[in-house]
Amino acid sequence: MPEAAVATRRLTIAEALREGIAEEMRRDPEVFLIGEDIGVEGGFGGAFGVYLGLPEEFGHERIIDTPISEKVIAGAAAGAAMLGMKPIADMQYSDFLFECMDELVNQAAKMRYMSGGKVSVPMVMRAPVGMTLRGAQHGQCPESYFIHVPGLKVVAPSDAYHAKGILKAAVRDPNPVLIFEHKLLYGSKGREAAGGMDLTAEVPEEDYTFPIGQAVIKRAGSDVTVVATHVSLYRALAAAETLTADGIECEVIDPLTLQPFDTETIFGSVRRTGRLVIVHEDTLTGGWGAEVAACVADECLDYLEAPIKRIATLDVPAPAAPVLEQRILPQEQTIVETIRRLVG
Amino acid sequence: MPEAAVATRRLTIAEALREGIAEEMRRDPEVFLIGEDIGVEGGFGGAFGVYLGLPEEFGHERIIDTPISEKVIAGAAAGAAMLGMKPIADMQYSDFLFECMDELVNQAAKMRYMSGGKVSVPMVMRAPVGMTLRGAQHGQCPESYFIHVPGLKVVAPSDAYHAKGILKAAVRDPNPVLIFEHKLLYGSKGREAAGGMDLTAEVPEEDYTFPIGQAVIKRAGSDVTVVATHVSLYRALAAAETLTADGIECEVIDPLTLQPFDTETIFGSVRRTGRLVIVHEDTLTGGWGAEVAACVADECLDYLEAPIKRIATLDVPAPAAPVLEQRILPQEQTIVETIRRLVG
Amino acid sequence: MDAGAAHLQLETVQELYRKVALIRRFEDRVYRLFLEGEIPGTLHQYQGQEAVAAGVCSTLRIDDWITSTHRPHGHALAKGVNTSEAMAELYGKATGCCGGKGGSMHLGDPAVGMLPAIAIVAGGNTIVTGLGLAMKLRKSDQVAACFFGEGATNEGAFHEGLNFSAVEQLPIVWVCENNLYGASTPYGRVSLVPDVAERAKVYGIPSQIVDGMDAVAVREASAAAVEHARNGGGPTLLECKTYRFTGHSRSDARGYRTREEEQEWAKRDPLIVLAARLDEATVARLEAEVKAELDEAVEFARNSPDPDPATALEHVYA
Amino acid sequence: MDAGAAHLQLETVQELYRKVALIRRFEDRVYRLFLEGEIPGTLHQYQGQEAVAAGVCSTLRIDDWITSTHRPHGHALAKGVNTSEAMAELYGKATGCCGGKGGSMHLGDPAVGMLPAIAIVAGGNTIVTGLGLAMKLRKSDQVAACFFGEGATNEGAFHEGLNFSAVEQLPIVWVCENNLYGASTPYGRVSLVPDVAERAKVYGIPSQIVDGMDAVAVREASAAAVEHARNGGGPTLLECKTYRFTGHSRSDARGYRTREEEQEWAKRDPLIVLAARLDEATVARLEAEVKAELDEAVEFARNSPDPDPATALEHVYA
Ligand SMILES: Cc1ncc(C[n+]2csc(CCOP(=O)(O)OP(=O)(O)O)c2C)c(N)n1
Ligand SMILES: Cc1ncc(C[n+]2csc(CCOP(=O)(O)OP(=O)(O)O)c2C)c(N)n1
Ligand SMILES: [Mg+2]
Ligand SMILES: [Mg+2]
Repeated sequence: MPEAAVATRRLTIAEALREGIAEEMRRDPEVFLIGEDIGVEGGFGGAFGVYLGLPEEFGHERIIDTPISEKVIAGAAAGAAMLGMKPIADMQYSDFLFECMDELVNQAAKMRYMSGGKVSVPMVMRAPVGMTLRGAQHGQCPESYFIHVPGLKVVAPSDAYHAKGILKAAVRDPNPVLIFEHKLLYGSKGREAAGGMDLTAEVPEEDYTFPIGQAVIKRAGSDVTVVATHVSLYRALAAAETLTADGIECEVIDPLTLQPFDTETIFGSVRRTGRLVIVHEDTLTGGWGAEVAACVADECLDYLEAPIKRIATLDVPAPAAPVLEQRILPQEQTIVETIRRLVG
Repeated sequence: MPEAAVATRRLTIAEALREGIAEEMRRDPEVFLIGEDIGVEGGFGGAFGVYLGLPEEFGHERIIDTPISEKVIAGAAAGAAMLGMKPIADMQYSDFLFECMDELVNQAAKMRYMSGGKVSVPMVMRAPVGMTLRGAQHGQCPESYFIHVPGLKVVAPSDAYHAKGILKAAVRDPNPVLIFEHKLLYGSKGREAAGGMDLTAEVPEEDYTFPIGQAVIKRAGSDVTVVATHVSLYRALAAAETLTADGIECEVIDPLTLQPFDTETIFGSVRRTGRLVIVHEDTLTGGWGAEVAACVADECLDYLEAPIKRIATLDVPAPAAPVLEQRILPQEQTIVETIRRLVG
Repeated sequence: MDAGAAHLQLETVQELYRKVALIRRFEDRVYRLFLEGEIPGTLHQYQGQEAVAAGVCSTLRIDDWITSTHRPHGHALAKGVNTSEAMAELYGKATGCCGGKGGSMHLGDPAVGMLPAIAIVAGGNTIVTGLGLAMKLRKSDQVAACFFGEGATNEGAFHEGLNFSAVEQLPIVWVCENNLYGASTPYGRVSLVPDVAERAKVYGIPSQIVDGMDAVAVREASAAAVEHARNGGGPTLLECKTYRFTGHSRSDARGYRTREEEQEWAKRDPLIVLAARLDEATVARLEAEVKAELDEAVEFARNSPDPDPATALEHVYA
Repeated sequence: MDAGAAHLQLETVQELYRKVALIRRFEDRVYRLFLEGEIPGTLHQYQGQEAVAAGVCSTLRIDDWITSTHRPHGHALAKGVNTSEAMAELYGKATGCCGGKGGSMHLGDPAVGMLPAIAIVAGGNTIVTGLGLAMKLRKSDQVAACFFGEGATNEGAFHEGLNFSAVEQLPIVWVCENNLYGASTPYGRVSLVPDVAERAKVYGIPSQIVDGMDAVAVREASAAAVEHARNGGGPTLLECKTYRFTGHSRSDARGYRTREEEQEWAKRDPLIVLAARLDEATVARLEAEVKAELDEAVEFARNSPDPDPATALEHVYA
C-alpha cells in the first residue's frame, strides 16, 4: 500500500511530476516527451519548469521540442502511441487544447473503438489549468469538455503524492489519459496565490502508482459531502476547518479522476451525509459538477436532505483585472456560507 | 403571435431553413453564407441540400465556397461578424467542429468580453448532428461541448416551424449562435429512418422569429416531465402516446435552446409532475442532460417524487454496423420502460 | 534489360494489374450491393485512382504503415487487408476487419500495417507523424505512407504535418491523390497554385509530380521515396495526378464537372494503361482470379453474423 | 527630392521616431511598474521590434484594422489606442481600453481599428480573413493587417488563413515579425526554410523581406502592400526581420541565446536607426513629448478606479 510506505521527503507537484516522468523514462525506453519549449538548451523546461534537468539525463532524442503546432503535438503523440510507444505530450496552457481537439476527440479517443479493439493509444497529455491574471485565453479549466469524450480518461491531481502516482499510472495505462494540473499548485511560486497553504506532500522514494478512477477522502465528516479539485479542494478544506466552529463536519473528497468517475465513493459518502456540494474552478454550466450532481440525483435521491449545490467559476470568460478574477472564482467564503445554509 | 398566423403550408426542415436564410439575405445585405461545397455550380447545395437555389438568387459573392479549412470558415465568420456583418457559416458535419474549436471557443465566444463589451460577434454556425450509419467521425451530437462555453448560444430545433424561426432569430442575434440540426429530420429522406413520422410542419408565409431561450411544451401531461431534442423528441412523443394506455400522461418538452436554457419552463413542469426524464442522442456522461438534471436537483429537489433519469446514447463512439448503432441509441422502448418504472 | 529483369518487370506489372483489378471490381461490386440494399451507410469509392494505392503499396513492406482517408477501400486492399474481411466490414458484420465498428470510412487492419482509415479530411496527416516518429525513435527501418486528397492540402493539419516531418526528418512518404476535386469543389477554386508538389518545397521536402493513372510510374516514384525514407533521408511528397471515375459519395450526380472531362480521363483508365503491357490471356487469368476472390468475399460477408449488440460497449477502453 | 518632399519625409521620420520612442519608453516604464508590483499578471514586451508596428501602422488609416498577438503593446500604441487607456488596461482598471477585462494580452480598441489582441499563437490569422472578407463584401477600400511572429507560421491557422486570403484576394497585409525565436525556440529548429517570405509563394501571395529594425524601410514596404490591397490587388506578406531585446515574457533569463547576438542586434536599435536621420534637438523634443504622455498615462492609470466587481458578469452576451 502506498500509504504504508516510508515517506519522509516533501516535494512540490513540479518536483514530483519531474521525478515520476524520469522514473517512467528509465523504466521504459518507449516513454518519450513531446511539446513546445520543453527541452531547448537554456530554455524553460516547459512553461512551468517541470522538465528542467531531464534533457541532461535523457538527451534530446526522447525529448522532442516541436514547432508551435498543437495539432502535431497531439497527433504525433497519438500516432506514436498507436504503434505502442508511450508519449507524454505537453500543452503549455490547457487553453491551447482547443487547437488539437480533432486529434484528441476524433482520433485518439476513437481509434481503439473504430478498430474493433485492435489499436491501443497509450498516450498521456499534460495540460495546466487555472486562472492566474492572464485573461480569457490563458486561464481556463477545460477538464469538463473531455469527460464528455468516450475513450479518454481525465485526471486532475491536487498534491504531489497523487500527481506523481497518477502520472505514472497514466503512462502505463493503455488508454489516452489527459492530466490537468493547476498552475498555482506546482510549487512554491503558487503557494502565496493559492492562499498560503503548504503545497508540498510526502512522496515515497519507492516506485508506486496511484490508480486512475479512485477518489480520496481527504477529510472525513458526517454532515455534508464536498467534492472538489485543485485549488478549490484546498478552499474546501479550509472551509471545512472554519465550519467545525459551527459544529458542521464536512467530508471533503478529492475525486482525482474525473473520467471514469469514482461514483461509488461519492455515493457512499452522500448516503452517509445526505448533502452534496461540488466545487470546481471550471465554469458552472456544463461543468463536471453537473455530471456528478446528475448521477447523485439519479442514484441517491432518497438520501438527499438538501438540494445539491454546485459552486463554480461564474459563467464568464476569465477577466484580467484582479478584482474581477476574484469576483468570479469560487471562494472559500462562498463554500462556507453555502454549507451553513444547507446544514442549518 | 406566430401561433396565430395563418399557416397552411407544410415544409420540411430543409425547406424551412432555406426559406429562412433567403428571407434574411433579402432583408439584410450584410447576411452572407460561408462553407464548403455550399454554392458550387452543379454541386450539392451543402451536404444536405439546404442551399440549393440560393446562388441563383444571391450570386456567388454572398455565398462563399471555401477551401476545406474549417478554421477559416469559423475564423472568417467570426472576423466578419466582428465588423458587424451577419455570416451564416456551414459545417458539413458537426464532427468537424473539432477542427475549429479555437475560433469558436477562444475567439468568437470571448471577444465581446475581452473587449469590455465593445465588440459584437453576430455570427451563426449551422452544424448537422446525429448517427446515420457513417461511423465514429460522422455521427456525433456535440451540442454539449458548446453549452459549456460562456458567450455562445446553442440551439437545436426539431421541426420546420421552429427551425426557421430560430434561425432567423439567430441571424439577428448579436451573439454567436450555433444551430445544431439533425440529419434525419431535414426532410423526406430522413423520414423513414426517423421512424416514419411526419417531418413537415406548418410554416407561415409571414416573417416571424422564434425566440432563443424559450422551450416549447409539445404535449401537456401531469405524471412525468420528458425533455428531449431532435429525433429523441419524436421518440419521446411516441413513447408518451404508448404510455397513455398505462394511464400515464407525459409532459413532453422541446427545450429548443440548450444555452441559455429555459429552466423556468422545465422547473415549472417538474414542480407539477414531480418526475423528470431527459433524453438526448448525445452521449450520457457530461451531456447537456446532466446540466438540466443538476439544475433541477438544486432548484426542485423538494418536488421530486422519483430519481431524475437520463436516457442518452451509451458512452461509446458511434459504431458503423446497424445493429450496434441501434444498440447504443436511445430507443423509444427504453423511454417507455424507464417512465413505467418511475411512475409505477 | 536482361531476361531476368524483364521477367521481374513482367511479374510486377501482373501483380499491379491484379491489385488494380481487385480494387476496381471490388468497388463496382460494392456499389451494386449498396444499391441493392445489402451494404448500409454511405460509400466514397476509389474507381479511377487504383494505380495510386496499388503502386505505392507495392513498394511497402507489411510492417510499413499507411494512413488513409474517407475513401479507403483501395488503400486497404492494396496494403493487404483481407478482401473478405474488408467486404464484411462494409456489411457491418462481426467478421469485418474492424468487427463492424469501423465501416466504410474506417477500413483498416493493424496486422497488415494499416490504421483504421481516418475520415476527417487531413486527419491522418498529423497522426502519421507519430507513426514516423515511433519508427525513428525505435531506429527501425520502417516507413509510413500517408494518403490524402488535394482537398486536404488546405487544412491546417497538412501544413503542420509536413513541416514537422521535415524538421524531424521522419521516414514518411506523403502521397497526395490529386483527383482535381474535393467533393464538388475544383482545386483551382481553392488554391491559386495548381500543383500540390509546389507546396512541399517551402518545408524543405522534395516532391515530384507523378502520373497517377499509371501504376508502374507510381511504383517507380514511390520506390525511390520509400528507399530514401528507409535510409534516413526523410520525407518526400508525391503528387499523383488522378481522377475519380465515380461521384464523391454514392449520391453525387457530378453536376460540377463535364462528361467530356470524364471521358478524357476514362481513356487513361489505370486498367487500360496496365493491360497494354500484358497479353490478353494474362489479363483474363488475373481477372478470373480477382472474380473468384470477390465471389468468396461477398459470400463470406453475407454469411457472417451481425455483431453481438453487447459488443457495442466493448473497446471504448482497454 | 524637392524641398516639399524632403520636409514631408522629415515629418514622417519624426512621426515614426515619436511612435517608436513612445512604445519603447512605455514598455520600459511598464516593466519597472510590473517589477514594483503595480501591474499585475504577466508581460510579453515589444522592445526592439517597435519599427515594425510603427512602420506598418503609419501606413494605415484609422478605419483600417489590425489584429495582434500575445505581444500587443506596440501594435496598440502604433494603431492609436489611447496611451492612458492602454496603461490603465495593464493596471486592470475600469478606465482601461477593455474595461480591465482584457489585460496585457488582449489590448485593443475597435474605435481605432484594433481588435482586442488574440493571445493564441496564429489565432488572429484566421480572424483577420473575416475582417478582409467584410471589407471586400462591403466594397469598402479598407485594409486589414495581421501581425504575427515567425513561430506562428508553423500553426495550421497560418496556412489556412494565407491560402484563403489568396483565393479570395482579400485586402490583407500579413506582417510577420521574425524575431528569430518563438519563446525559447530558434526558428531554425522548427523550420528548414529560414525565410517566412518563401512560404507565401506557394499560396500565390507576393512577399518581401524587410529590415524590421528600420521603421522607414518597414513603412515603405507596408505602404506599397497597403496600396496594393486597397486597390483590390489582394494580400501581401511582409517578413520583417527583427529582434526582441527582452525575454519572451517577464520571467525569461534568455539562456537559449547569446549575449553576443543580443549586442549585435542592439546596434541596430530602431531608435538609433531613426535618430541618425534626425538632429539631436528634435530627438530631445520628441522624447520629452513622449515622457509627458507617459507620465500622464501612469497618473491616469494609478488614479483610475478598479472595475466594479459586479461588471465581471457583464459583456458575456449582448
Ligand atoms: C475536416 C473535414 N472537413 C470536411 C469533410 C467533408 N468531406 C469529406 S471528403 C471531402 C472532400 C475531400 O477532398 P479530397 O481531399 O480532395 O479527397 P477526395 O474526396 O477527392 O478523395 C470533404 C469536404 C471531412 N470529412 N472532414
Ligand atoms: C496556440 C498557442 N500555442 C502556444 C502558445 C504559447 N506561446 C505564447 S507566445 C509563444 C511563442 C510565439 O512565438 P512567435 O510567434 O515567434 O512570437 P514572439 O513571441 O516571438 O513575438 C508561445 C509558444 C500560445 N499562446 N498559443
Ligand atoms: Mg480530391
Ligand atoms: Mg518570434
